[in-house]
Amino acid sequence: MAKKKPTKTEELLRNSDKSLPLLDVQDLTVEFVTRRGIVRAVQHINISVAKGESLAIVGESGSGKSVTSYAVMRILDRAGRITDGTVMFSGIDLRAMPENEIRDLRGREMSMIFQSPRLALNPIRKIGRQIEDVLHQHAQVDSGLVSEKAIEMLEHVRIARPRERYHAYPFELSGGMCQRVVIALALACKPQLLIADEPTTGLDVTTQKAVMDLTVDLTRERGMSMILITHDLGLAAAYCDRIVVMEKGHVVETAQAERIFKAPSHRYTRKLMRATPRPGVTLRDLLPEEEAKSARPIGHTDRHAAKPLLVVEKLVKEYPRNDARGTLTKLFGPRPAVEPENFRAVDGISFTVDRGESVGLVGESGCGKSTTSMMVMRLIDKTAGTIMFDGEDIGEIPARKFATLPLRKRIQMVFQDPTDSLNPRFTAARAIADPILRLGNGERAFVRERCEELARQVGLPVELLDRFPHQLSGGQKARVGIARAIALKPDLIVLDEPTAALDVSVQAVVLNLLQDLKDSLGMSYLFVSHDLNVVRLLCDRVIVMQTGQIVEQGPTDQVLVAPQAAYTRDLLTAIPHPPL
Amino acid sequence: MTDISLSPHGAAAAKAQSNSIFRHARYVVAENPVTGAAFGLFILIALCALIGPYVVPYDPLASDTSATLASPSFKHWFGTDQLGRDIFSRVIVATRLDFTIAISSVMLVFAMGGFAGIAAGFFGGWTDRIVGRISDTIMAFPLFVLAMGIVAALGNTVTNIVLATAIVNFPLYVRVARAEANVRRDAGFVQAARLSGNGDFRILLMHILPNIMPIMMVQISLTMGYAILNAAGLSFIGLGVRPPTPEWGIMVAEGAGNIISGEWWIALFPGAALMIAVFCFNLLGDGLRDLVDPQRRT
Amino acid sequence: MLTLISRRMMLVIPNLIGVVIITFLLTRALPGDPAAYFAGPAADKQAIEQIRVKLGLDKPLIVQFGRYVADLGHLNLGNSLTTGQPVLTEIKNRLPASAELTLFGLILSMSIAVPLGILAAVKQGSWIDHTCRVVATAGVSLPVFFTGLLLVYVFYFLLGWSPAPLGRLDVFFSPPPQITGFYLVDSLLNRDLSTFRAALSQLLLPGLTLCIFSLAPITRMTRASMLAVLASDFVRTASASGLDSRTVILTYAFRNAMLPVVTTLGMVFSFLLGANVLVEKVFAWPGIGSYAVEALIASDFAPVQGFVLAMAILYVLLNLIIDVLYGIIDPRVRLET
Amino acid sequence: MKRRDFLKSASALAASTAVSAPAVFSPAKAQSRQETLLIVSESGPNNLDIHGVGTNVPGYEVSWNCYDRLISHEMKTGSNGQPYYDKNKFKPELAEDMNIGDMSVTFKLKKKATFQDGTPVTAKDVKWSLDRAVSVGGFPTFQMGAGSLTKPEQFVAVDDNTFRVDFARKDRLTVPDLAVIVPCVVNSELVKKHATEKDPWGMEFTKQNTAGSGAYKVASWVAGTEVVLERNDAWMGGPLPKTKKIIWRMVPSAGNRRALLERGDADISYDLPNKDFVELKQDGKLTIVSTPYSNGIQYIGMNVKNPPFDNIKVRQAVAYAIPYQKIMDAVLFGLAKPLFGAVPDAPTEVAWPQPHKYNTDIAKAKALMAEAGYPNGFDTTLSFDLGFAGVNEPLCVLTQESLAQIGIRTTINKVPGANWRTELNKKTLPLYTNVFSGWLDYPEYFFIWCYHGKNSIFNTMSYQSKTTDDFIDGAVNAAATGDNATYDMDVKGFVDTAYADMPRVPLYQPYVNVAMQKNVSGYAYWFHRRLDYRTLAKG
Repeated sequence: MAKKKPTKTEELLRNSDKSLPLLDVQDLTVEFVTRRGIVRAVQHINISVAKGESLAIVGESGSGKSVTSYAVMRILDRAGRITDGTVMFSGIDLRAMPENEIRDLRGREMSMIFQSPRLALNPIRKIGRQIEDVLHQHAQVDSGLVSEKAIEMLEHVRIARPRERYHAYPFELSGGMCQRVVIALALACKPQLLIADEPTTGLDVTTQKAVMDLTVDLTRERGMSMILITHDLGLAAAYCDRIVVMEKGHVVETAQAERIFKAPSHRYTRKLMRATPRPGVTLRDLLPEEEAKSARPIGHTDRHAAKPLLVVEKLVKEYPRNDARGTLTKLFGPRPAVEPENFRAVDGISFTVDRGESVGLVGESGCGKSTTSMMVMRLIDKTAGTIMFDGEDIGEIPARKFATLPLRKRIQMVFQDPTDSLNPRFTAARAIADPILRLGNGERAFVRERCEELARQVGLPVELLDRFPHQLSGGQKARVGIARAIALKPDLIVLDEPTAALDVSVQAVVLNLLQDLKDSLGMSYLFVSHDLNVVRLLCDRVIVMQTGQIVEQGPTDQVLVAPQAAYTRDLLTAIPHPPL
Repeated sequence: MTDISLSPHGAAAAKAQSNSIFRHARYVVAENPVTGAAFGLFILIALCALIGPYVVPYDPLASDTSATLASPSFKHWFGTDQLGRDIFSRVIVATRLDFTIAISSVMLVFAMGGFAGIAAGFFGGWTDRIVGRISDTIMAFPLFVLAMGIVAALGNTVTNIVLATAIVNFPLYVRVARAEANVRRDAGFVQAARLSGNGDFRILLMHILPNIMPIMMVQISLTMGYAILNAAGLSFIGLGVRPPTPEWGIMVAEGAGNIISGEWWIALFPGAALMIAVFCFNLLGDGLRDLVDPQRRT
Repeated sequence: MLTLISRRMMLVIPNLIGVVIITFLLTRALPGDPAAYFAGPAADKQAIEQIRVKLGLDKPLIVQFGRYVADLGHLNLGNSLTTGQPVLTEIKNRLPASAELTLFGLILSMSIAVPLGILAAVKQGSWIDHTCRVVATAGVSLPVFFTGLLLVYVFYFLLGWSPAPLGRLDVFFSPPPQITGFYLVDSLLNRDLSTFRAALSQLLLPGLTLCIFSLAPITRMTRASMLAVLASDFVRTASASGLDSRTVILTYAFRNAMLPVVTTLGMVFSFLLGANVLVEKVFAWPGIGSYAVEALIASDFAPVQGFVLAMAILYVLLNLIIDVLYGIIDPRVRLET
Repeated sequence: MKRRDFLKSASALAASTAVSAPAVFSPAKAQSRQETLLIVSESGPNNLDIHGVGTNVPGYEVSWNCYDRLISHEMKTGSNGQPYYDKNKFKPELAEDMNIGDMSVTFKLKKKATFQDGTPVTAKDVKWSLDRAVSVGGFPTFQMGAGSLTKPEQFVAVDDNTFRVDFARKDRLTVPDLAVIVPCVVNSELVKKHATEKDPWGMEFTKQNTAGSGAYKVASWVAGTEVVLERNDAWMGGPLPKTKKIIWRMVPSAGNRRALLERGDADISYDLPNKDFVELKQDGKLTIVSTPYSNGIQYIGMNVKNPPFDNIKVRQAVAYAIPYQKIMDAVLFGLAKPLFGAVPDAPTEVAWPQPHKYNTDIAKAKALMAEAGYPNGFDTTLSFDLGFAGVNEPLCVLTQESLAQIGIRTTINKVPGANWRTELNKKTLPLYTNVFSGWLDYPEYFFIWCYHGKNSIFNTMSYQSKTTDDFIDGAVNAAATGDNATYDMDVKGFVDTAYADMPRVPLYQPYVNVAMQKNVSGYAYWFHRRLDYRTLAKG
């Protein structure tokens, strides 16, 4: 098939005034019809992107940043519609364009990449074919050359052995690799604008860096414009020329990247900036200025050097490798030369947590940090090694049995996802009361009083206690989770990425709360996280894990300032640095 | 219950909760008129089952050989059958029996399959293997034939029809309950419950079950219809309830031979009642699915 | 793929054993006395006892079971009392009839239900969606025997469009030489178009009855999985890349949505086999369903056991096919093995 | 025996068979509809041989048409004006001559008669066939016994063409019993080839194949689906049948059978609900022939061994409480011969079945219940055979309703067809409805099975009465010796006793209803109530 005849829009684009901004959004309003009535997700916003410019739209959840991008692409779902404003692309009114014409524009003139790259690809279609689909659709190349072109695209996004990978399915590729494919897909038709919606969420920090670097390189190379949608001010500042800050459907500030960090003009921008964890600040610095002033100073960590609370030695967790051979072959087939080895998720690690100490367990996904925390929590059984808690080898007690032991109440946990960790059928009070009712002694009669007390302690308004999880905000749910964890006054709390699902401003508050609680209740924390900046703020000591082993551990300052292991250094350099 | 001591504002909270459910229900109904109609029908059917026998114009069992095979008229709205019995009265009175069969078989299978499935999904391992084997084995039978076999072997009483229907539905419940429990098995709130000192059994009962209930309700609603169809099918081949008890299936079976000779009303009205009831349960199931779908509750 | 099949086979052996045991116990629990049946209407107690000993029915259940299993090993399924034929031969003769009918019904149903489900999902909440839902649900709400009778009444008796409901072929046609046992296929292989037409016209009404019954589960499943897939990220990516809605719906959404639908097919097939029993009765279809019903009503052990066993094997095979199909659609499954 | 009639018909027969059409090879498709008869019925045979183990009633039909007997019956005109077999007149089939002596009967076989494979029919074959019938056990042996034919020694092949049956004792049923379906003549040489040590009578072979000399042979048989029969053009047993081919299809749904008839697709069907017959008759598009069962009744039986039906008053109360007329109207649509409500002073006849003098009279029934000591009634179950649910179910429902009025509260118990015999034979069912009919149309034949104190399995009420036994035995002896006066007295005696004691309440004499296309002729009623294809013709 020969190249398609240029369409009307193509001609329009070719003849459009080159001095115009590539994208000019004026007075855009987007409404959603919900059962609670009409919700205005975006209200009268103005955004423009010049040719070759990279713009970041930054905001917390619910700010309308993603909706804006969907509105520009005109891929809002059924309930949403643009009610006001204009969207001009190279001088063409996108809002007035018929659906078949704008479809032609999508992917050819403006492309989009999404978060969770693995989900963004058709799981049962070869990646090469998916790129071809786009090429075909926009008739960019002769159909005979289309697979060559797809392979070429894979090469561009720096996928090794692209000719082989052409035939791969998404599940055969890593997350980072998938995101590269998505980028290839987006750039295949040489669009003028790339919209990247949280492209690195769910990726490890090292991968995140690689993906962002790639994206920026490719767009610069091709003279494209880019809109980066992110919640991470750091990321935005590191990769974009200009930043738009959105709050609750409004644009509150638009400025050059350096400007916004040096002199944020809007109150909200300042709040956001302060809340973003970064080197050289304390926990209190994350809070808005007014609150930071009133907050108590961080207490002195009272470390009992005598006897550590938790001693983990040579801890091993093995999982059987999935044996792919069929039962028949297993029974009758020839014995393999070497028995397939078990997969070691945790490979003989040793560490201690002292009383009153906060220890950070850091690593990228799959490093074994979560498995370790689950074993310490006695939710899963170990394969080998010892877990001594206050002098007792709790590793020997089977996980199933441990649940009802009195010892249980001394080790508690705060979960990563506050929504997932609350029973949707329990009220907040019932959730907080659960451990008291099960493990508390003699407190049953005063459960309600105790719940209210705990609510006050974690800063949860008492009147919210009778609400169900779906009636609470993310921050409130996190507080309920924390209240439940501290209800029995445990000695050790494992914090499993407790703020990963929260907005930065909420994260700042929760981190401070955790610090305060530790100080006032004298607990020890084992803080599991991938975010070095957060660990830096909360932890006394840091353990860095990689592939089931500890690569480095030591006092926070030492490890994060002068890392010994190469891996720790990689982690640190991968953190996006705003231009300060 | 401990909940009482837990919430001094319990009543208010409950009210707020029920308000929210009510609002949600109203929303679902408004958005989907078919579900609304199904809800209305359901109420009508329940009403028939409750007060039907007291309001019908004729004794459903009384024959009247002077008025056999009368076509629908003002006197007999749905006509009369071969023995001159009033079909309208019989159709209405049959509601209670069919309803009872449907509800009790569903209760039974929920008690068996629901719990077995939840246990299988939650515990995994041997429990899962055994429950899975049992339900796989049942599935390997053509289900209707299995029901027939059970009723034929144990005798055709209402109890056995209920039992057979329950057994036949067992794999469906196991499948749904197992899948749902399995998804929640490692959910945060289950881990949290464990940390709070709940034993496995307690977690199953207090944490997993209430969360699966909505989905099970959908299943229940759908299988209610199937239970009625099953009973009707059994009646058709002569394994149903005892005559002269009015039951939709048996009435259709009786009237089936009369369709060709022009007495369409004998089979049509009970058939229509049967269809409407099953239809209602099916639509209700769909509606309930929308109601409990967490994605639509945000 | 071979290992997948072999593994699947290993897994079903316990199921088949379970089926054999349950069927055996169930049939023994049936009321009625084959000895009395064999002895004839005029036999006295002594004669019945003699026949009982002759048939081995006086032995303890476990011995009878052993004998039954041994017979099974020799592929001897016993003789039917009511038709007097060896069960294996009868099942062999009748199975193609049932299989042809059920498959025809299923294919017919799929060809209507799948597009309907897709349409309902794409136009979610519209009147099309509601209509699809109501129509499909109405279909499954009708007892199959009622649907069957109604169709016969309307299309044969009133309108005369359909041939007499007298089994697989009109009386004055002779069946095509047996190759697959499916008349449609066999007649085509023999280039005998008139027989093909005759067989098809006989198949239409019972097939339609089954189709109406199975419309709902397939439509519902297709709609639900289409909705889930349409809301997924990769469909959004596809439409953000400007792929036209045909490609998005068919190549991207539909193929993924088919996965759960294919899984449901096994269940639907099992349902259809059950419904088949009643449909065969209405349409005088010489399949194994009607055969089993007659036998069950007559407390005729051997055909019931044979039937259930045949069905179980069929079910297992079907699931195997579904697994293979699943593997073809979904590369993830293929590569796991 | 009127030997002259026999001979006359035999010679006429010989003349008509002189011209026989040559067998034409005709593939199924080319077969013209005109020469083919399509019969539809609910169920089909399970065995092509009536001597087989557990052969069902449709199997009898095959046997009747595919095998010959030594003798058969002449036709007469029945009460409904249609051909009806004459139980007193015999005609030859395989025999050309029958000579009844004092203690034996001698037959001369037709010389030209051959089996369907061409081998001639000899006395050896007849001997082997009758030996088989009395030896295989089960129903055939039982039926032979009914005519005092019990031992192989009774059957003598005198020479190739001469065959003698020796009487065990004087029994007037012996000769008629040689004209029923069971004593059919089998091709012994052919069957013996397929006999094994375990199966000396070759039953496995004859189950699947017909090996007779009859007018039709089974061309193909798909159990439960279809039987195709083709004419045997060399048949010597009577005039060559007009129909070349019979296709007998099983259509389980009665509605479909009716539709097939009405649309002209099927030629004959004989088991349709009564209602359909009535309506088809009114329509007038089809020929409907209704004939009462010979020697058969539908009745309500009561177990007289156990209370409360051991009480004669209760039984009489039941007889007064049955809604006879309602049953006639609503269940049978008038298609049956009532057996109730005889005029109070009508004399008892020497006939069976005959009406009794009870009528529906709830007041009388109530009074009887009170007299019997059950003023408040009792609970019991009313059982019926699900195989005949079409009649039995409404019948039982009406009876249940009516009995409730005199305080007898019944639960209806549906017994699947296959268990019905077993359940009945246990003789524990308190109250049930059933049909009994005998092939041999003699009153004492009926009573000996159903009322005699020797308690045969058909005496399902476990009725025992010295008076009745004496009357029955008396009638049997009188019949054998030809003592008509005693015979008449004894028959009246046992009928009167049975109606006074009322262990079973006769309801009506059912009809055999046959519906056929207008162009089908030649239907005849036989004691076995099945179709005789040999006389049926189309066009």
